[in-house]
Amino acid sequence: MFPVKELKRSALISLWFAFLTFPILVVKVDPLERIVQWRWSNMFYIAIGSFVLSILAKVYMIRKERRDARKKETAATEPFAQRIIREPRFLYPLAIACLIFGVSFPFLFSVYQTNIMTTALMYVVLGLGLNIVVGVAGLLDLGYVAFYAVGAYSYALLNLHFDLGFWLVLPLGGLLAAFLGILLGFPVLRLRGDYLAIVTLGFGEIIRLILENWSEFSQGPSGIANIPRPGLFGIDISFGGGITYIYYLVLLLVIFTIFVVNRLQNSRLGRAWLALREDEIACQAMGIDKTKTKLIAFSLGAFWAGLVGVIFAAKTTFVNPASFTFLESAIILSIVVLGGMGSIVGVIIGALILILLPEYLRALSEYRMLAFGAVLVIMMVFKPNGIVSTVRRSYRFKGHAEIEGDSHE
Amino acid sequence: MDYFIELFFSGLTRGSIYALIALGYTMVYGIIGLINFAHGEIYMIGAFTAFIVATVLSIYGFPLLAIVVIAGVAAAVWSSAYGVTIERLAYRPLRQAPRLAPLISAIGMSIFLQNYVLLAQTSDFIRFPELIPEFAFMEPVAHIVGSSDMVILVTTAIVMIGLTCLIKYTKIGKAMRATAQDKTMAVLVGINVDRVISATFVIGSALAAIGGMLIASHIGQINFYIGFIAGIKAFTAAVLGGIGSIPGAVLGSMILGLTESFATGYVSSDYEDVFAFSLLVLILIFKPSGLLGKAEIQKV
Amino acid sequence: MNDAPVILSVEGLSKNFGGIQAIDSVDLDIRKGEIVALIGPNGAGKTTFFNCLTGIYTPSSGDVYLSNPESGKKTRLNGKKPNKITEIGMARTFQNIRLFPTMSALENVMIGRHCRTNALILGAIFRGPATRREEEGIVDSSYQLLKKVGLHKQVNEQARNLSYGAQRRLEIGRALATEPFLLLLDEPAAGMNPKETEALVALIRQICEEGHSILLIEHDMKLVMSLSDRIVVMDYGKKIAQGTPEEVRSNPAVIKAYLGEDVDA
Amino acid sequence: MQSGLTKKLLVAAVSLSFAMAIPVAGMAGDTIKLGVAGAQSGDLASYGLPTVKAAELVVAQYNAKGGINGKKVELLIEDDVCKPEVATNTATKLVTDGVHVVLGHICSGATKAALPIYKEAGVVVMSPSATAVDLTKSGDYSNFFRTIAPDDAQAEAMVNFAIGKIGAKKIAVIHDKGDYGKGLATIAKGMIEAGGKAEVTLFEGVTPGAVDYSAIVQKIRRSNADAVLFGGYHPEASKIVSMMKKKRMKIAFISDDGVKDDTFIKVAGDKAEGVYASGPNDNSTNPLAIAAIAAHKKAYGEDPGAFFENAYSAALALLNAIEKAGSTDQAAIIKALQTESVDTPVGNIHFDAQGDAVGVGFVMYQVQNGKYVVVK
Repeated sequence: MFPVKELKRSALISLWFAFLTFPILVVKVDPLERIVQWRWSNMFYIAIGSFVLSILAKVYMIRKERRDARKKETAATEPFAQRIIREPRFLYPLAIACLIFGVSFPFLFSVYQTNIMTTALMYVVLGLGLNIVVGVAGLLDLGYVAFYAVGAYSYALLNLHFDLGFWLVLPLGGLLAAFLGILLGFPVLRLRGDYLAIVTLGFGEIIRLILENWSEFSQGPSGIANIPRPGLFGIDISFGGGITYIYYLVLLLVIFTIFVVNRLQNSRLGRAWLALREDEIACQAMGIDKTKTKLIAFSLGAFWAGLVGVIFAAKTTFVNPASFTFLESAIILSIVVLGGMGSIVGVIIGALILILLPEYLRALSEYRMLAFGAVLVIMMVFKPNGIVSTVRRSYRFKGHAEIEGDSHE
Repeated sequence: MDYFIELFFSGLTRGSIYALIALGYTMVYGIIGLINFAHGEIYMIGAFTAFIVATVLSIYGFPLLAIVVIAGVAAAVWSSAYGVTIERLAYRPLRQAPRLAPLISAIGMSIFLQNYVLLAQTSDFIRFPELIPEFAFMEPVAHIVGSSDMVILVTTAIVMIGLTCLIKYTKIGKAMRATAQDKTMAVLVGINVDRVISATFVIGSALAAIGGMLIASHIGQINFYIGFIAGIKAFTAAVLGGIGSIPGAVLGSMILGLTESFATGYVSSDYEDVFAFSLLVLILIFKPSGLLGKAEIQKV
Repeated sequence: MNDAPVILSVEGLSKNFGGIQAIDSVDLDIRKGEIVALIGPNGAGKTTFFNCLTGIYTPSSGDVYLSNPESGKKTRLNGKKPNKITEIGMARTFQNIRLFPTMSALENVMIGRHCRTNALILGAIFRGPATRREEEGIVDSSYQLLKKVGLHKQVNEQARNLSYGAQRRLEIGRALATEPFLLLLDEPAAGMNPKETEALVALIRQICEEGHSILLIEHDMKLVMSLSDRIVVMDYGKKIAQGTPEEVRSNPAVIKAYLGEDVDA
Repeated sequence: MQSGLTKKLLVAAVSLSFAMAIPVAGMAGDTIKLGVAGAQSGDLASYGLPTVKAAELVVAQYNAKGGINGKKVELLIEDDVCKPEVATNTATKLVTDGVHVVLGHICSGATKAALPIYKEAGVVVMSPSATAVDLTKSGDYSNFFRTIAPDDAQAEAMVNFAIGKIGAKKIAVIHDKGDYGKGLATIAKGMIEAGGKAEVTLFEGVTPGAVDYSAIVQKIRRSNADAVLFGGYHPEASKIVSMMKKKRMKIAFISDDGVKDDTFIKVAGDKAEGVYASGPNDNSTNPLAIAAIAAHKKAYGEDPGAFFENAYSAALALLNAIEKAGSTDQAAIIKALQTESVDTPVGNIHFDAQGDAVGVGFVMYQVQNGKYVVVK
């Protein structure tokens, strides 16, 4: 069933990889003892591995081509996930099931699982926040973590110096981050695409470096410890209870965020953001104030990062600048892109995958991050549009039942 | 005055290294419009390959000059091989994909390569052999400009001139320029775009590998993580100069290197990176396409 | 006709790009209710002229004034942002269609309503009665506009899936949604077949009768001659002639500019 | 088609819940669970992995003897990447898995974030490398111990040495902007200024990973310092030291425990010659240390990495305390740690009320002929 030509191709690929990985994977030297270690077995594994993988990839491609061909013959079918989201008949029960699952989670699983899930849900909110900026408004922001840091440090510092409580700082942290978003947005939002990306990256680094170096202000790299967990009407909660409590808090925030983002997307503002993403010139020509609309998106995204930042500080009870590196921004961005730009469901799935994956990959111990990197590449190569694409709302009008084009791709 | 000259040369050394890496960023960006986040890792792999080859050769008793040449060539060859493979695996399938997909793929590649070297070699820092000897004639000024600084500056200059000639006068250089300007047209006039893109990755990776070997020899140590920071800085430099522009990448790198050096010397090294990134933000506010980048005239 | 108020007045407008004079002191008045056509060979600077009027380019010298025919308020447009100019009451379409490709036809028109509506973040989140009414109004009026341009059967179709002619009509609908008193059309008939062009002429007439003034760039001379009240001819950035279709048709300068091209076609 | 979709949904839901449920299944059995937490991947992995190896060696040794009071010792190894937010997950995981004592975490920041969780769960924690002063002296963490001396003790040793032995009058204090390095440097700066015998001519941080340090080295020269006090780890130290040599500077370079590591000599090579570093008391003649290093070489084929001896000692101390206490109860273990002395590679130690090891002090070393030797 498999042509000889392909076998030959796979053999060539495996030779290439054997060559490619030769110095790094096979040779290990100790310059002091002057010993060279030749690990030929590694080359053998690589050769076999790449041979098998290339065959598998080829088989997959052939199958995919066949499937695509068949698809063209029959009517275009939507992907499975897409269909669920489009059909209220499936979406609502599914949403309710998810909600029930979410609410009962701490009862079903251990404290550790709850804690991990809390982290994942925090990233859901972060992803949804960044989604407004990147996915909806099309502004590539590589320094999103700066606003997250602002939120976290707002709570840590305001609590340290002025003894302000969690509930007071929660909105305050969000607002501070949003304010900073506006402050930064003014000068840089006229930059285009990748230039904006690098400036926001630089900005994120500047914030982190200031937190690291300005010790008088932020206590520097040693960070701020003993940040109180959020209180519940003055009741002191035990450790396990505390985790459950924060879990529900974050779950509430997730629901709130979904609600708000969903409403925003189908509003005058949301349409303006989408239009901005698709064509800036046409957008302006239609009377949309580019700067103002971008600023709103940017600061609104920042607001969410600030909120989650405050919760982060309260959950971890400790903040230091090491938590707010570029890698963090990259992961949040990956959540948005991997899930499907602009899609709420996509972002949720993306966050769950990317945050839970490394946790459950712990079994792989040192191969964990290797696998993580590989998964990112593979997911993008096979699903470049993300797991779920955006679904725009369709409108119906009385007396025009015969409206064409109700089905989206 | 001595102090100024010292800082100036230290800035130039830094700038040269940034330039060698930044060129790869800028060339790839110019051709396929992708921020190749894994480029810093190519630089790291170049340094590691040079380390391994140089050590093996020195154990087998080769003379220093042979070691330098062979290690340099090996680093360039393998880095290029990695560059081409990455392009083939992680970027080429995504050429028609939305703009951000290859970016995420690049970030994933970067994480993968870091951990690949970490697992295959070591998590620790290792000593890089001194491939650049201390020249006797440099001794009088050694406290200001070291031999390795000199070698780095000279090598970078030679490489820049070579690259400029390559792009200006050779067939592949012309094909690269054509592809960068208009990919569809390039296909129409019979340029094999895939091959041009591969060539870009080869050249960019080889430059990064040479940079990796030089800097590793200059500071005497490497580990799997060195590519990340150098990569970000070089990328910043490329954008500063106007991404896509080759002289821009060099200019941006030099300005960035000098800024960092003078910021450390006259203000505080605490904030050297803050200065670097602030400079970037400032320049982009006043020149939104970087120093030598072409200002895009919107076609409406 | 000639005593109708001037709504657009351009005085000595020039634009140069680093030494190249794209537009060279062009004057132009448009009165209420007029359909004016801007013609000229390729590269004459017509689209650049449009871009200067709509704020996408800033003119190098000269002035552009727009007067609201109702209130009579006169505004200088130089240096104003495109969105401000649209808000004042001048909207445009593009030579190479610039719709929002993945948004539906209806949503494209709804975007046009942006500058005539107000809801912001809080409105969107809480969706109070005022916002809901506004949103219903947007949907309703956008639907009516789609009907006007004949696209009411493709309400939910993504813009990129529409036919070429439909896309051009959608752009007109989108521009109308901003409630302009002056509409700028950049080659509205390009790429259309005769039947589509005919429908377009009817549509433009209808729009004009509803009180919008129109300035259009077009190469289809038949359309230009049958539709325009006045024609302005540009060549090498300069205005070389203007007048009624008959006057322009017999102007030797125009014939020279179009050398070899069949003006009467 | 509809029913097909519903079915698919159901299958997806079921398989999802299974997937989530699998990791929950805890390991049963009557063992003593020793958790090991620290950076095992990422840029700081080289500081965390030696601890894992130390724990593996100690546990293998205990289990070979038949365990503790008849119970086998089981290792639970968890990565925290030295990040506080990951450390809380790591700690929660260990607690959920029923850990009895924890060896870790590696970085002070991650330790601070994780400690409240262990404290609530009644788990004793012992770090081989977290030196932040407030970990013990703030009194916030009653369950925390360490086999390494805190930063202030170390800073004192460094400053006394610089002023007393070297006779430095002008000192440039440099750090790596990190948690450990900057903390240490700040304390040292305070001590120098309070002592009044010398002045701090320069106090600055270098950027780890920067491609070139010549500017900062020039600045040190310009400050006319007669000694450099460096707080941080060996990669930066070796870069600064080699740059100083290249710039023909001959002033004393005094650093800390993060540099008193054989890796430093390996990386810096002959440039390391003459560098001073503070480190735990000399254990090179300690038979336990010799045995531990030999065991490491035998098991892993290479020399141990950073904090190996401290980690080895911490593992011994923890298991010994459990053995002596005869239980895994927190209070009993703490009592045993404070009262029972134990022989370890870092000496015969027990712990004070705050959690610092008694018997672990600092002495100064110098690199001579490619080896660290104690400066008398």
